Amino acid sequence: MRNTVLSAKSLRLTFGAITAVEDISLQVKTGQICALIGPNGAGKSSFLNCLSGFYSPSSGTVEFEGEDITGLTPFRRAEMGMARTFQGNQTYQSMTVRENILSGFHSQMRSGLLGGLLYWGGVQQENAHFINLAEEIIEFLELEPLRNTLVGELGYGLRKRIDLGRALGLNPKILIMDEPMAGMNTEEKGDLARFILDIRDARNIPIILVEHDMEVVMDISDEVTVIDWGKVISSGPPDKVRSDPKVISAYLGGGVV
Amino acid sequence: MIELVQSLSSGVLLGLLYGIVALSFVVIYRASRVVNLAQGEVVMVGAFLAWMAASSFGLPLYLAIPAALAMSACFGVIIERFVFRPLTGQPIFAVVMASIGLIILLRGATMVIWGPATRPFPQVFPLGAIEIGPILLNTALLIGGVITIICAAGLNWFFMRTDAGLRLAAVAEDHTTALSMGISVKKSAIIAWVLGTTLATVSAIIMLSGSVLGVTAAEIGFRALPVALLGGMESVRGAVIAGVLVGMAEALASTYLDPLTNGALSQIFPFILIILVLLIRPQGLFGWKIIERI
Amino acid sequence: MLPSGIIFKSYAAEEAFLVTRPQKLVFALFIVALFLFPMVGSTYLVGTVSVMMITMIAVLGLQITVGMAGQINLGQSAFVGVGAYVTAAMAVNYELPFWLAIPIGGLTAGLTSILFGLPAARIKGFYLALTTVAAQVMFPLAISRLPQSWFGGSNGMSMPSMELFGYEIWGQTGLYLVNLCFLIVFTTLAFNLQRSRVGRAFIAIRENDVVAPVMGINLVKYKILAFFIGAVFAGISGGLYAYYVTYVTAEQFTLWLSVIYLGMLLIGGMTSPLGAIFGVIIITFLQETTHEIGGYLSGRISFVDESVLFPATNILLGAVIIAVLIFEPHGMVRRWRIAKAAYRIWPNPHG
Amino acid sequence: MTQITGVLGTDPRTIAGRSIPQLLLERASSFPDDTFLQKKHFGLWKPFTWSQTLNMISRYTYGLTALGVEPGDCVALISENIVEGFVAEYAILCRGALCAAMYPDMSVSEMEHILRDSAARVVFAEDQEQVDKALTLIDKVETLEWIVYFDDRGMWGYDHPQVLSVEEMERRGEGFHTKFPEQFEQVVGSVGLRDVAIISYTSGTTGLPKGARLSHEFLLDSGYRLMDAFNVKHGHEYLSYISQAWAAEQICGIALGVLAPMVVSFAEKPETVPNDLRELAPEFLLFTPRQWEMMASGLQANMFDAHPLVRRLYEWALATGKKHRDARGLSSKLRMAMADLLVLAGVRDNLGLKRANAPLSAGSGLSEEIFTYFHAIGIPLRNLYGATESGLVAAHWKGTFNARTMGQLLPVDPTIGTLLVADVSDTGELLLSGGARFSGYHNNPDASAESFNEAGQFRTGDAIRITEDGDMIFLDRVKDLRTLANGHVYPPQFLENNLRSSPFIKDAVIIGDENYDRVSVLINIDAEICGRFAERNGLGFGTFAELSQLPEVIEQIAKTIAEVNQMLDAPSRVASFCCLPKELDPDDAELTRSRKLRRNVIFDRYATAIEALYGDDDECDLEVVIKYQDGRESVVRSVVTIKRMENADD
Repeated sequence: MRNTVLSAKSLRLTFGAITAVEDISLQVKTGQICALIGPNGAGKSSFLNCLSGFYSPSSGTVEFEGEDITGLTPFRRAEMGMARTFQGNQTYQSMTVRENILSGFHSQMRSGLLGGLLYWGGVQQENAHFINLAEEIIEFLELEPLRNTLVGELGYGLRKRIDLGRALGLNPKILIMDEPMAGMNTEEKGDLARFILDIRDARNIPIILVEHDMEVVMDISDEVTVIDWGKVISSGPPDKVRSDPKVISAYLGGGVV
Repeated sequence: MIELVQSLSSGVLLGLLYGIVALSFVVIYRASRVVNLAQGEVVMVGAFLAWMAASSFGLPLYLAIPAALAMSACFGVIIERFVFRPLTGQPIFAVVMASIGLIILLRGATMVIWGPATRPFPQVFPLGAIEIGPILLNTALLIGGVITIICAAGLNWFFMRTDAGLRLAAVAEDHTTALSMGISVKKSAIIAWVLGTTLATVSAIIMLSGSVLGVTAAEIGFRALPVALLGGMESVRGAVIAGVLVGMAEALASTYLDPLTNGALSQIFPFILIILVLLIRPQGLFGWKIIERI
Repeated sequence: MLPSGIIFKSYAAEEAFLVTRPQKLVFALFIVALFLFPMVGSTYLVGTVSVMMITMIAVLGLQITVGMAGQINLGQSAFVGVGAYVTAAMAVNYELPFWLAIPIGGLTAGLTSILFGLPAARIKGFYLALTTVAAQVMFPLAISRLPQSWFGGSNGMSMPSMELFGYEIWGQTGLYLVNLCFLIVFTTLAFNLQRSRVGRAFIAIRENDVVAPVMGINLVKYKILAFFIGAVFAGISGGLYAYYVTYVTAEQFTLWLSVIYLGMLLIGGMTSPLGAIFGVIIITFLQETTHEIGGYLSGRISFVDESVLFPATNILLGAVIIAVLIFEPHGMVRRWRIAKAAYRIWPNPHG
Repeated sequence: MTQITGVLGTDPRTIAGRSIPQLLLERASSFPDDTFLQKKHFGLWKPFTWSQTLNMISRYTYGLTALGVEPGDCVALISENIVEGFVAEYAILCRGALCAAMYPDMSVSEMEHILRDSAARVVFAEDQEQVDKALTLIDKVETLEWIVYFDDRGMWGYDHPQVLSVEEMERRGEGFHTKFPEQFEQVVGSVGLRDVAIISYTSGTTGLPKGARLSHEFLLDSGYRLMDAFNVKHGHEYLSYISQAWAAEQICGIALGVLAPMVVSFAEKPETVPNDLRELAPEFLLFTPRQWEMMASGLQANMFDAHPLVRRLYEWALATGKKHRDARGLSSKLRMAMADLLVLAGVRDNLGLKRANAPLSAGSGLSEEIFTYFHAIGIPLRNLYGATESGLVAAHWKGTFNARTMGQLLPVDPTIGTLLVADVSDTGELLLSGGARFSGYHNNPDASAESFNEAGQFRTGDAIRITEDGDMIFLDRVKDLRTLANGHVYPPQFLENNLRSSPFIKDAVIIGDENYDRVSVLINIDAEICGRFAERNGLGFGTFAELSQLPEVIEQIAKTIAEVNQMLDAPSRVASFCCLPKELDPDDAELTRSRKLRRNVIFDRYATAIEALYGDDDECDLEVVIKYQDGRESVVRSVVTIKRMENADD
């Protein structure tokens, strides 16, 4: 029996008069790729932002490994092992690829201001240790030729990969990916899909995936949840969801196929 | 009680002076997203231009003031064209740094052109005070206050009701959207700067009428910046209301607290007040709340 | 990029600042030359370099707050002032030696800055920069209003001379050497910080403060830390300055000076401690040259005199800052890097 | 000259009867803490000392034993060049088994042939991609029992009983390790020098690849030849990146690696090779001509983007390098020092070749232009001649250097004894004897027998010529030679290629077969270069025909031909030529669309000229039918000069 890693219970989020999320519940179990799909403006991003702590939900709770984390700030959640990647281009442009990934290890490292200033033996060792871990991710994501390149000089697809690498640096217990494939070409999508599957299989990290590309979603996810107008309209294995009439009508109605 | 009312009403008038300088921050910010830290220096240059028109050229006041306003409008165009336009597209940070460069440049230029000596500023508004009951109001500041309110109302109308003003607001919201709507970002920036520098000159005249002019005039900039931030950088109304609030707070502090603290608190009090307010409302009193999207 | 034939077997070796033998040699010679400089330089020149080095420490601090962490600081000179006054108080009132008084001054400046950094919990950007303006405005007021026995009130404070092991450090040369030692230490600290965990967190905040917390970075803590460490540098610089000028008054630490510090950092380049060093050198050079030229002209052209010289320098300075922003927003450091890379791959145009 | 004899090597690091595994053991006990292998991993160069490597090798060896591999069995390997690949091969050799390495980009059917032919029982596959290929064959190739993979990336879902990770293989061998601790050295001790070590598959131009059986002695001897000739020192760095499937890599990496011994380094990934090469700046490296060409053209192209002033400086430095590199005299030396300091040192540094004291080009010939280019930069590029079956035979090593030759015979290991002897047979073929012998083809006794003549000399199949200085010039493959009416055999391709390398000549058509007793050639001049040449010399011409018959142009062509003639013995030299009055054109069916000569068409159309070349007249009237693009035809008539070479009769 798989353990539940993250569960959101009847989340609701309102901005003034606007209700972005009306009632969404979600459970993610170990070793699962759990996809979240829905037409534009269905509330996917708002929901994700509730999960990672940017927005505090108006009601409902988020539990992570059995603990209620609804009120925690994003950095506390990161320390607990919740990692996420972002829509668009959100890497640190003036850092190199390696530094970007290394920055993901922030909460596992211990050295403080004084250590940083003096850079004595212990700090150097700590740094070296984590560079080694960062290099593991670099190898995993096949970024070796670029490790010392500034991220600002790289193309969009590669930046997304670095965003992913940085999230892996958190040594996450769950990984949230917000539209990782938007704006990618077919080849880049294929690469990323392979990495996502490898992350699940080799590192056993459960993944919440918000994605537009239905084909990829259906290919790689274990569970699919469809939301529309801030509510869950269907959920289950890809095959079941695909044939759900509510999903079909939502997608046709929303004008997105 | 009378003391309280007296200090409050002087505070309001001082606050309105802050308000009009803050307004000059706001108009520039609204159209070009530039927080011009050199706004104090712009006020100073405006003051020198007015002085030059009145004293050097010897023009009568009714000609000198329009001449000064015209010159400061040109001055605004020059700044926009040669400093901020080339920086379009750079990060906001660079733009702010440019305004720091402008501080240094304008101070230097003023001292080279007009010299470091202080000089009397022409008496534009009648000297003295108006008595309303037991309360005395500085005439110049009172007239200035009225002008501030008129300007604020005018600007409010301009921004809310006229095409050009709405366009400025659109540019402020989002450059790319503005471009796609076919709004000339360039033109908007010029309008903003012309308005900003002219307002600064008006405020200089109100502030300095019958007083002494020197490079210290620029200090008003960093006194008014907090006011603009408190009001919310985008808000015309906010600038005036925040000005009044800060003015009143400062007056109250100077009347009641300064005797206790040896006179220090009234100058610091506005800052403390503003920081306290910002802690509660980070976007200022009337600023637009930005929801961060990621 | 390095010359060919250099391979690394540990990350520590890779992280080192100096890798190749020529690099180490040139650097060692440079340091030796710096120590020997007072033997050849005129008193005036040694004094100028001394002030430059003191300024460098303050600008290095600013580089951390503004350049690394991206938090605008318009009150650096106030923190320099705090350092100067506290150092003076320690040296005068408690008769502490300089090597204790100056660090205490630095720490006090740092602690003071925390007070102004605290609003970072709620506000950011310009709103936060406002608190540094407040610090700048409050500084002279506080000094003049605090009890005269603490900081001499509005009269300022007179400094004793530096002593080390019972010997007085005297003259420009002695001060120069002390300043140089402090500069070397603090430059090293700044460079170290940049490649450490804390430095990376600062840069992450500068680059993207929406994403940084999701990567486990406590924004408030690190912003305050950035203000703190920047102000410590400022305080140290202030302490050294106090000994250098021998008399401290509140008028020495103006908003104007803060602005000039920022200008220096800007011209040098904000992204590296090297930028702080470049910036101070360039601006001092600029000021000294205009001074020289002005001195030469003042005897010959009627309207050129002292009163014009200083503002004329500022026109130049302001224009240079704006030009740098328009044409090379990353400052001289970037030019330096480009030149270095071009040297490494010479004669190839690209790697 | 028809025969030359090589020399004995003088380097004390001789083979002295030890096979590769035995050398390995010995090196490991002599320098346990020195670096042997080195790979770039996680951004650092990670060294493997001799003792660490030997430990890995022994664990692999026991693993192979546990999988049932017996001495004499074959184990295949398909991998990029990585540490594990090398260790696996050494383990195979230690087990006394034969290693058959394959190119990582081989298709499944090529792989099938090799696995089947070598009867491999185990295949080492680098990663998922190679495992997938091998898995399609595991039921088809009866002998294949195990697939062992190095990289477990993507292998999590595989549960085929015959697929296992290298760690799993090691684990299976652990029992053996504890039970028989001395066994490793015993097994290794029993591997003889003359035992076959590898089966190297040569990519036959026709038919399926043949597996050449190469012994330890064979590989080590060839390695020794390089070491002695190029002074490869103990601890020199070598970047291994040419596939182990190539015999040259077996010699340079596997054999010379333990013999010298060298530090054998592995790039992080195939695409980081240029970068890693630059970081390492190795002393010893072997590229194919194609790779040298790419390096040169890449550099040239890169310099095109440089600032015009920089480019001029660079061109000046190159010219200085060409002219003054070996010149004596103070002014030359000064200029050279200047060019080196300003430009050339930087170029070498960027290529990662600043320490390379033996950069070699192996395989087919590299053009003289590329040689001079690298020499101008200061990189002592050398030609290396050899083949899978003959080992490394000749190279430029005796100080003299002529880019057109393959160099001199290499020195043989004194403990092997017999000197290399190169004979040229009557048919022009190079026959080799001496040194370690080729052990024949795997499963192919006929081909093995064919490769030696009655005298026991190895038939290389290459036509060569030996110069007076004892240098060898490669002419052609023997099967491409042509015979003249008087029975003399000559290399037409060699002539055509060398003539074509002159800028003045676009195409050269060699005439001369059993109908003629001399060699002659039809020259198709390069209109652009010749035109520029004519303009510079103030010569007037209107049409291509006029240009081609200008006496000065003909003189220029004659000079080129004389130079090429120098490389050949008298009867093979070009005796007469003429320049064609019209360009060879695919539209006229004289060339294929890929610009290959259509000899029959050319012989037909220019029969008059060919006749004149063998006649006595100095001119001939030529009529050629030209077809225009719109289909019209017209006859062009012109007088063609027949030029006879003066040196043709000496």
